Amino acid sequence: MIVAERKPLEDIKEMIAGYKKILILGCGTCVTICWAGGEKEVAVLSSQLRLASKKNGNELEILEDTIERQCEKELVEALKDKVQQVEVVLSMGCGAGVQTIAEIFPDTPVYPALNTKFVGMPEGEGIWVETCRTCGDCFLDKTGGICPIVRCAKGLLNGPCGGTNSGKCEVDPEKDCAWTLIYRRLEQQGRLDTMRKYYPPRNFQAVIRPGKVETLQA
Amino acid sequence: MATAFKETLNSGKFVVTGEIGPPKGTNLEKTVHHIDLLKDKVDALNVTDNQSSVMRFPSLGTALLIKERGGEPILQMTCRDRNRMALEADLLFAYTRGIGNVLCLTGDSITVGDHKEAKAVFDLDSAQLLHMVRILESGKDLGENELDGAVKFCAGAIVTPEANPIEPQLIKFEKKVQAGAEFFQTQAIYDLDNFKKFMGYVRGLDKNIKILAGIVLLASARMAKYMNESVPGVFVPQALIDEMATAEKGKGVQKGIEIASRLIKQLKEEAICDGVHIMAIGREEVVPDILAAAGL
Amino acid sequence: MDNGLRLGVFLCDCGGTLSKAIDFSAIKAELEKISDVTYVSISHDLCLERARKVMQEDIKDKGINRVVVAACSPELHENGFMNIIQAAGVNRYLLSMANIREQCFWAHPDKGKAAKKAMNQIGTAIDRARFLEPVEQTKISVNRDVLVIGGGITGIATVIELSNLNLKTTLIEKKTALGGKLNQFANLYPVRVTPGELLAAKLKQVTERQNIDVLTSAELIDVSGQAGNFTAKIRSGKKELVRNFGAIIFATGCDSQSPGQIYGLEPSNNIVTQSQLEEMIKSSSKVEEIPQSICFITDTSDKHSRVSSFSVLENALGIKEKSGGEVCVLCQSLQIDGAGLERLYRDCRNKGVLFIKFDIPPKILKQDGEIRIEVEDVLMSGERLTLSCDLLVVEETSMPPLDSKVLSSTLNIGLDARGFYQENNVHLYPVASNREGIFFAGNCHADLDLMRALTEASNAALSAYQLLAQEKITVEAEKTMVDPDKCRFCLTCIRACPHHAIQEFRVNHEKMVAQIVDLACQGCGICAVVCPAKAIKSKDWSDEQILAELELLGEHV
Amino acid sequence: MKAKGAFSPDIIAFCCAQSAYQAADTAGSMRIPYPENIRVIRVPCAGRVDVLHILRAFEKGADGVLVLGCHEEACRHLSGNVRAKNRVQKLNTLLQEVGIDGERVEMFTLAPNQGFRFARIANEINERIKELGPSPVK
Repeated sequence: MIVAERKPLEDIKEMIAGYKKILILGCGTCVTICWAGGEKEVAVLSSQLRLASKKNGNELEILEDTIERQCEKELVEALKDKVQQVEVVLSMGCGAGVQTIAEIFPDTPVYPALNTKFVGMPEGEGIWVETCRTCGDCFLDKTGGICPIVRCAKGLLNGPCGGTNSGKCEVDPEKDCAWTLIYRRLEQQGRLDTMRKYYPPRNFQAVIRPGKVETLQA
Repeated sequence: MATAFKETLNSGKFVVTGEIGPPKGTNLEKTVHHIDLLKDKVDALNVTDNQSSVMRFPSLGTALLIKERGGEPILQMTCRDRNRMALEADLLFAYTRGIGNVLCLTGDSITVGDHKEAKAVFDLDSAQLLHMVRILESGKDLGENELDGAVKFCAGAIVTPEANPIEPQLIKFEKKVQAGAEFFQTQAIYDLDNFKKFMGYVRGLDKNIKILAGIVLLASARMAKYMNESVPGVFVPQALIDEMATAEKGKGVQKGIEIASRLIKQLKEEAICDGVHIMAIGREEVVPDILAAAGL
Repeated sequence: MDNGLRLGVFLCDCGGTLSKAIDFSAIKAELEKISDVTYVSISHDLCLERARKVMQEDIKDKGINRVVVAACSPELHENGFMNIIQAAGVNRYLLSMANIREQCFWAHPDKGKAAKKAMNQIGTAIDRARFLEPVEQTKISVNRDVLVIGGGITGIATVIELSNLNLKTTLIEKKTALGGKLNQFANLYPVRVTPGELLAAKLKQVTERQNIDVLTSAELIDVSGQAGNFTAKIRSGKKELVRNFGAIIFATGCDSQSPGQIYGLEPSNNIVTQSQLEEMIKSSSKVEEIPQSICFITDTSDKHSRVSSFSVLENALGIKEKSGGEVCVLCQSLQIDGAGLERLYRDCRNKGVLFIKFDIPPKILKQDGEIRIEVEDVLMSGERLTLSCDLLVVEETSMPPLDSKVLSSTLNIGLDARGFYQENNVHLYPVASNREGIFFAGNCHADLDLMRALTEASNAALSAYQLLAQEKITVEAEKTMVDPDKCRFCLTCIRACPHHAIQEFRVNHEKMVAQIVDLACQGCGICAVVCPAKAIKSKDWSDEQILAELELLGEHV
Repeated sequence: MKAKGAFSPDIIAFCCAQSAYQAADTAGSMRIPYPENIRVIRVPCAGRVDVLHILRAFEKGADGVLVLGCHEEACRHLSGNVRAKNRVQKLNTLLQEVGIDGERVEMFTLAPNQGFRFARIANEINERIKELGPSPVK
């Protein structure tokens, strides 16, 4: 899923400075699951902004809502009445959500309250780690299901650099050296031959940015 | 055209290479001094490429300087700062200026250097860079386009004999050999028993691979301890750390020279490997002393 | 305001004591001005049966559908009031209380301020009452079989108790035979039966009962499901069995660890542990084989253990009685409570067992195979004594059983800092685990002597019985509930629930959501807080109710 | 602003029914006085106290908030008190972003019989908030 993190309040305050009526819009999918932009976080941000405006003596009225997915035009369109009531929308969705709202309501400024970080998975309660770089050319078949593009600090394809430090990465001793993990996994599966093969430079055109996937209509 | 260095490599002589670190800025005085000091005492001089991810005077420029002053440069190229197009272009240029030796490295991580917020490139890795050199030699570039005038290089790579774990490192080593690496300079080695084991493996793989053992000058017991504990892939035996500790105050470098020359001597006398690569890291002045003490 | 609410406010002046500080009739008059307050009454003793009857009738007569009680702490009579309003036909959860006694008049000596605060508290309780929600009760069927793990004396006693209560039980034991530590012990004070006799008597009962099934060489591998309906996977010999139970009782006991070295001396033929000594006593039929002078040393670790203190004294006395030799106990303090322990200590002294108290741990030397102990006797003003003995007996530390770590993580039950099972609350729920329907008995979670372990066996059996007494049990339905429409199935609550009370659930064969198991839920509300979609509501402590209590914040006390 | 002496802060104390709420009762039963401007809200577990509840308390005009739970390792719900502690920590950051002093919120642990401790905590926070003055968002 997409993992995001809320921006510091200072940045958000700066964006909405001068506005008197705003809509804070949460998204019910990825960012809810990663505790960044679900109904709960909408309520927390809303409360913080009310307190901040009270402290600074600003007038600020906040509407709150959370929709199923901010990246769906129809679902965003349904917000028309609400958006018309406010001056700006503060989106607690990922970058896709912010842009969908901006496209549907071109007259209304839309501001991002989150920083969209990566595609990842939960590692522990409240901890998410990046596991996919969305490179568009999946390499995992060759590396025992461990992605070196994400998990090796240098994204190497042909084995470790000289910075393996007792199986840890020289860049961050907390992190495992991806190529040590890959070696162990392939060894466990009796597939070390896969690692001995030479892999040519990556095709960075696997996704022509901005990426687009077209599938035949069903 | 084979480079002078390549001829030395194939001559069966015990090869000695040194290293020049370009300056941070445009004052080349010290660099020129070091080049002049070493150019006739070693078979070739490496030029580091934004070493430790610290931005400096370019390796290509420094290699040219060596060339101008009559030395034999080995151009170090890392994959950190340039994509495949920039690397190719630099190789074309280097070749036209008679720089015929290239050492292909992955490069340190951006985060260890002085431009921590920069984008790390790593479009290629070291094995792919070696391949690229060979492709350029065939008269084509990586986009499979014809070149008007090809190149010819003596290409080398690096290896870490004390990496932990060693197995993935050896797989990478073999890939580099297959990619056409003609020589290898190693990460610093201090334990000759371990190194002999590594050499046994190398000789079993291919008798023609040239290995130049990395010799890093120790300057103090503290440095020896730090290298052992904190530098990945370096093992300094406790006996050597203790030996460094016996040095009188201010005589650490002297002791370091003693150890380095002893290692070199033994490597040469027992024909353990094909040569040495001496990294004095800021103490280039004493390299002649090391060589003299080693009887080279 | 017409919100359909008819609030009844019941004020209690605690036998007139509280009305000395505040004019209750003035409060009443003030409250009667509130539009949804239908009825206000003043009582002197709402805790008494007579007043409660009146209250019940008032609720019925006035058509009250929300009850506010301003009286003593809810910790005292909340449940009683809930029963009254339930009897009056109103859902028992439609009660809101103002604690004007303990947390107002008793705590604040300034009568004026206290009166003002009381008014505020009652107002707050009224605000909260407006957001109360009914919680319905429902009956669910339970499996009435009980699984007892561990065939030591505690486990054996537990199954016998359960059998007496007419519950079918399965007793599983890892070893090939039942009995556990009873097979080791040499003496049991003050009962005049030997451990062997006690065990034989209990085992006879176990075999006679039709409703006890014993599996030896058997281990628990996994448990799924919830209180009332657990499914356990058991490895019995080479087979794997799957059985269903309503409750599980752990009586896995503890392991003991002898100190690898004591005072730098390796255990040997004349330095032994308690259990080695017991082996010796049991196997030596002739008096002569028992060494003539024996020293016990205890309190060398700072963990005062009942088991170890009992065995030191029991064995000291036993040997003294049997051989009449010299028996000496070196200790720092015998500060252990235990039924009969004081008498046992006196018996020891009367029979001539010598006690020497030390502050500084004694020095122990071994010379030519003989043990010499140098100790400063505290009671003799630190006089240095040198003793020698044929046999030194050292204490053992009790350790959690090896499998407790594995079982605790498969079952999601807590361990304490030392690795023993952690009871839910050592004072309030001494045999309950953090999971409903899983109980502990004996030394797997506490340091207990035999008497206490047997008491716990009954206690745990009764706790299981309480849960499974009827085939259908009454639970509060959806007191805490997940709104399936809002649930994103992010698993946050499932991972966070301390009682393992939330499970995956497929709605209408489609969407997966989290679902709270009513029987296992213990109402902490942690799930409601962690839910990022605000999809979970605890009806008895909803956000609305909690926030309503903030309404009167502006009004200074 | 009123003179410091005259300022009587509004303080909310979220009290776990398993421990702190009973400790407040104990304080009353033992007639141990504490400031009457401490208002107790009973919760089933300190783990039930949400960051949002505390933020709302400040919105409603609280000058300080206490979260009182069971001693560590004594939580009936295992992790409730630890969660509460973490949340109070997180809340400090959220409040600081707003410009409210993190000192205005604190978590303490106590046992049901610790009436004196309850009163001491209540007095301590009362004095501290008096020192800090009224909440800047009032």
